[in-house]
Amino acid sequence: MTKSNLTRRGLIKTGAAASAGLAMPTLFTGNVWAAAHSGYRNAPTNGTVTLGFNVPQSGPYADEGADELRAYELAVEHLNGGGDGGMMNTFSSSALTGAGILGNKVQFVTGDTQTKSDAARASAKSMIEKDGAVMITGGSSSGVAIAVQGMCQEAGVIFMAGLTHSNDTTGKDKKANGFRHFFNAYMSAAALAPVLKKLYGTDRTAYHLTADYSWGWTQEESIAAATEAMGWKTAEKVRTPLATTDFSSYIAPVLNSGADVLVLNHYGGNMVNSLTNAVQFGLRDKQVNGKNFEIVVPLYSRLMAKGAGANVKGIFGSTNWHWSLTDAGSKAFVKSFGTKYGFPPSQAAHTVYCQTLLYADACQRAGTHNPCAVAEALEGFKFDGLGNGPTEYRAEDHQCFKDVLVVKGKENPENEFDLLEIVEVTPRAQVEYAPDHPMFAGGELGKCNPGA
Amino acid sequence: MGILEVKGINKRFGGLQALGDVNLSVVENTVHALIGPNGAGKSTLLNVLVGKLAPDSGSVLFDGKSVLGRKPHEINQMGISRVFQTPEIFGDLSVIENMMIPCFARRDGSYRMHAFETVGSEKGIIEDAETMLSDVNMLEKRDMHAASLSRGDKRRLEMAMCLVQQPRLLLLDEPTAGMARADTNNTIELLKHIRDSRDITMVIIEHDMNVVFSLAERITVLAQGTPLVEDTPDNIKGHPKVQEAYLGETAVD
Amino acid sequence: MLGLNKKDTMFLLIVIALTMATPFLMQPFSEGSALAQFNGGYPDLMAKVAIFGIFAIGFNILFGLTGYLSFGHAAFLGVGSYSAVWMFKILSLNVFPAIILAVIMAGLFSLVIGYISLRRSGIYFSILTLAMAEMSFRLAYSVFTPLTNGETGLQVRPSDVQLLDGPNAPEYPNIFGLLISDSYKWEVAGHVFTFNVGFYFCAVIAIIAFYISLRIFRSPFGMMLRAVKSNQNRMSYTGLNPRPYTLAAFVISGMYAGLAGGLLAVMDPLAGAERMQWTASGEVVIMTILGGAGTLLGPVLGAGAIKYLENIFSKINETVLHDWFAFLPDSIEDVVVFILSRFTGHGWALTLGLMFMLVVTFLPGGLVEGGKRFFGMFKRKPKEPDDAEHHPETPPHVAE
Amino acid sequence: MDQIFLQVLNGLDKGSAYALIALGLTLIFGTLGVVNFAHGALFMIGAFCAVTLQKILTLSKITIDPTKTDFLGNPAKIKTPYVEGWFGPDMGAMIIDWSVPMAVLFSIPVMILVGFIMERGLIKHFYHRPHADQILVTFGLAIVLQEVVKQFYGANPIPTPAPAAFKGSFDFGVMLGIDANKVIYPYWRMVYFLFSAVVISAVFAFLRFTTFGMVVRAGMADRETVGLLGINIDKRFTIMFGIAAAVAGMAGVMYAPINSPNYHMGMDFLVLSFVVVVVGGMGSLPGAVLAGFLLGILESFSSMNEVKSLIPGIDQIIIYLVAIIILLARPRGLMGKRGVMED
Repeated sequence: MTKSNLTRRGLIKTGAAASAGLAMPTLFTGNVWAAAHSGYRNAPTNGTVTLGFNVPQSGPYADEGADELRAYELAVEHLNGGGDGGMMNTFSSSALTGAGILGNKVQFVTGDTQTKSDAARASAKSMIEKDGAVMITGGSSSGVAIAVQGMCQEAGVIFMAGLTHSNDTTGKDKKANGFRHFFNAYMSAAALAPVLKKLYGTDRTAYHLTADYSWGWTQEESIAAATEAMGWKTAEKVRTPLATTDFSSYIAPVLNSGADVLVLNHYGGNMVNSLTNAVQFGLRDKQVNGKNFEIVVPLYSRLMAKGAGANVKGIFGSTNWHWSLTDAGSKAFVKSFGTKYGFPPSQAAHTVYCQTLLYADACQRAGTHNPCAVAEALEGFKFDGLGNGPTEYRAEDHQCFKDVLVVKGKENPENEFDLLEIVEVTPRAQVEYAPDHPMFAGGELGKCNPGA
Repeated sequence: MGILEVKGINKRFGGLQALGDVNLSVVENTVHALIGPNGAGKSTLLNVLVGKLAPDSGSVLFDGKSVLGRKPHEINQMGISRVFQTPEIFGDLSVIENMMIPCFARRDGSYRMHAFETVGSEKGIIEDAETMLSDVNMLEKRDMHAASLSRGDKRRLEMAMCLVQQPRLLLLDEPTAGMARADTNNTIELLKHIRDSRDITMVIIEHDMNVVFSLAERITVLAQGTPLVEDTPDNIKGHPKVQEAYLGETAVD
Repeated sequence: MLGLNKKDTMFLLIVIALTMATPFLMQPFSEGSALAQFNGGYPDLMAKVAIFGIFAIGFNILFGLTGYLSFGHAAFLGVGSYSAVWMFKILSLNVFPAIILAVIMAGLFSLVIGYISLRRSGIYFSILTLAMAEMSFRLAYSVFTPLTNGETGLQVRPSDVQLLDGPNAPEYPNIFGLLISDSYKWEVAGHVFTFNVGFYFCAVIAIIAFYISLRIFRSPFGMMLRAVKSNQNRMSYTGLNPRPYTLAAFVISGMYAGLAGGLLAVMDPLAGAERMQWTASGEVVIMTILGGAGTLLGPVLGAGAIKYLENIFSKINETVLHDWFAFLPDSIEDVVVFILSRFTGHGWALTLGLMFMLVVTFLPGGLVEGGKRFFGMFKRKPKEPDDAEHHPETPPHVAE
Repeated sequence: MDQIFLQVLNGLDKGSAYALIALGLTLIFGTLGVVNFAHGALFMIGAFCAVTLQKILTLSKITIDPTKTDFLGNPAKIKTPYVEGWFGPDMGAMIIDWSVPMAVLFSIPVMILVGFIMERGLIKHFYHRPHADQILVTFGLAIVLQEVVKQFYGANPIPTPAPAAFKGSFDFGVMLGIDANKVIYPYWRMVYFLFSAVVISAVFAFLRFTTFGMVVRAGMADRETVGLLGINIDKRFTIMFGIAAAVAGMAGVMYAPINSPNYHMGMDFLVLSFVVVVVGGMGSLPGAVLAGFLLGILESFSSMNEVKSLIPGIDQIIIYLVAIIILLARPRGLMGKRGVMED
């Protein structure tokens, strides 16, 4: 083979020539890997199926990423018949047998999203192109989830979102190949509002501090709409730069504004810092309009609550799942996770474990890994026993609908993991919305792409 | 009227009068020396001439055109080159490249983006540069790193870089400062050769009276920022005012 | 040939050959072998190496030649990406309009930023560029969301109607109908080699970019830029105005960055704001230094090394390590895996930092210098005068 | 009016952190001529000194309490800090409560040691290298340091509360006769401001009134001359590096209760503190302090709603914008000297 031959045409020629004696040449076009044989991308070979776990391993969410990875490893263990089976035993669908997926042993590869959409797409691509992953899952922020979801749609593999809370993931950026088990900002708002009404009454004025990017905006919009619907007023909506570490100059004017509730639409490091700062200012010891000043953190995460320490005490928020739930699924999951790692799983760990099981189950029921068949198996799928009670993957937008937990920071924690207590389980009916709700409008699922 | 006309230049640094009412006229194709004790304002004056410093008042005309308010590179393009006290050359470049850069400046003006020619194809430029190098006896060092040259060679290179531009006025700031005797004598010979072989005006600042009196045709004595006296070397030697202000007890030998 | 002398032509031909053979060079291990983990010959990584190679080659024209250390070049990369994606959205999914606009927009943007920043030099210049790039990033992430789609990144949506594309035009970036994502896989003796349209497109452009950079290095203009780095004072007193030279170098390197940004969008039609952050600018600095600032091939090597580290090392998780060292007794295996896992997987950034420190400390000339020293050990003849890059009359050794 | 007062307070507080870091950076730059991109990492290590001391103090004896269960239903392990065992529960709890102020003392020797190791082990090889090389190697060091901290402490922020005595905030409103709650400010932040004022004054006094300081100042002005006097300036400069590291470290310790420390907080502050130093003028100590407070206050004002509604996004970019304007108008920063860092 001469170098001058290295043109596209030359390659085809030489490839064909070389193949005659050596190996079967495989000619692929249009994004396809093993599609020539199976009709979809990255079909399992040699009795193994490869899943791609794309989690933040560096950057501010690295600890959540590490927890997700633990849950993935546990799920893979359970799928391959190891360990105690975890939630596979409580899962309402009994398609999974512990013999891998469709008889193929489950393998996995990992990548680092760095919580940057570019890096996340690059590592997802590498898992698809290099390692032959047939499904990508993970992530700890909405920007990354939406970016990777879009990429998986183009590449023709299934994307099972990890922790992503923005309405857009299953709203205007929804994709046929993407599925979200986690709840979203609208649900947080819908679940929180009645509780807040009960606790703080209807005559309240809220002050929003919002992380200045798309997730923050959707949450602000959702919460403001829900609280205004029950009679609250909104004093001010202030956007804070993502890079802010010291929120004092945003918090100082709050008391002056006449507001008596502070809503922190922040997540991760932003949430830890803004909450810590707000408590430092002693806002919660103040009386405004004759009422106790209150702080609300709509999206809670135990790992973040840990970072904020004692500052979370008595502060309300919502969460997708918490280890202290006592249903059989949750107990089984906490047991197998806790036994293996020595501490209880986070909600991020829970959602990705569920996603892995759900994917495996769908493949099993569909009898193939073909993304289109898997998507069909997931759409409208009703299940139970995964810790959130009866749940449904809605066909119209690939969003899971289930009960939402309203939690508050525990006043007297019994141990270092006991940071949140469940105040109320808001039933699914209250948090449900129409697929064409204005906050979710503007997107289309499109057609599923098997990558062939 | 001289090629360089300096009129009524004043420059203050805070409370210090660095230059006070300086007038100077340099006749074309002569060597004009500026001498004076330390702090007399020689270097300040030079900096005004090349556009590095803006005077508070006064005017500087070169060939009838004002140089004030122009940038150093514009002044150079008018035909004024400068040799520094410590040689300013392109240390990271080779000797021949050092020579080629002023050749380009002369041919193409202060900016031209010749990004797609190769240096090697600029035959005329290379020829000029090599001719000049052999003029100063440095041709065999053409591919050396300029930074690795001896101090005397660096001075030689710098002068060659100025001369290859064929300036009408060459300003020399203590060209032999810190040099060994032999290097100083070489430099004097080189400058004499330059003076005698081409049409060039030189203004030279020098402490070494040997250098001054071997080269200069006119001498201006500066003291405390003001010209004291201007005359031929012979007259300056015996001038009482100069003896008093500058040469002090030890007269020139 | 092509206005190059014999040695440079040889050099260019070798670079072309190496680039074209990348799918083989980066895929040395057979599938299924334990070392397959180290294979990097998949389209995305190969294209990234080519793209960041372009970025670093351009950066080197500014930093390597003039010595101006910009900490804001990622902004031009970002502008390039955004322009390209907008072209995809409104005009055509053909790659050429996208790339052309990317280069133009980055050029304009760098003209403005360069004009302002180049009024200062040294660290003041670095801080000015850093400040402007960081401003661009922050605004792109928040206030300019309508233009950039903020956190999520700008992407092509099915609802976008491309004005120039007909109803049957491809839905993905393409070169006159040939899809960028098309790949040809060649399975031979347990090896799988992937030949991807996008990679070869990037590679061809990278070779052109390299050729242009080679010409600039060898041109009087390149010599002037090195003169700027060497002695600006002498330059002005030689009648040359350093500002337009540095500005031209700045804009050229900005256009290179824009080209790289455009190509990133071509390979993956999404433009995220993070690629404008100052740490992203720091990355191209690291690439250039790691490979060897001021040398022709160094930046490309640096880009390759870093992208490889980022994508391959970060995937070596503890499970993989356990697989590798399974032959060891359990207790030793655990210790070995524990230590190695500090540097791979989630610890890849630590390896990067260490490697970078070592190179800056012991190999100021970067990998190119390391390579020279390495080969110098086997050479009997005395070496040519140091860093041939700086002497157009004695062109560099091809091994660079 | 009260809003403006409040934002000035805020700005002073933000500014004190900037000023402390910038002060150390400038000391290092002024004495050693080294541009230290790892200075933010020193701040971060300081904060983790507080975390470490807290961890040490809460080291616990583990006893099994069969009456309670942990999250898995096993008998609960009860942790009793050794400190409480030794000093009694009340005294022990108080010691733990005061871990942050105590960490200031703890951090000084640690930071000086870290500084010495950094200077002797790495930085001294870079005195005669170009500034670009210094920037790059210290940038590499910063990455390494933060990754090492991450390996030990994880990526999540770790709460390090201030002593309970400083909880809550002071009501200036009541004091000034304005309405209550109009101008409140947390006690700990006031402590931070006072602390930084003390440290800054101490550094200035040290340089002004001690022989050591005078030699160092002379060295900053003209290294060669001082060297000619036969004074071993290098040794003193090494000590200065240790002091600069200690200043950054103490700034970090005291900052820990304001924002829970995480491994990348150094990088967050690095760019900012460089902007501060450059705006103040490279090599000028008063300039660094002035610029720190100035930028802190401007940042606070830009976050006011009134300002933000006029210029959207201004709080995102204000620091950089000001830096650009100042550098263009005053090439050497507010109080910079000619010829510094212009090569």
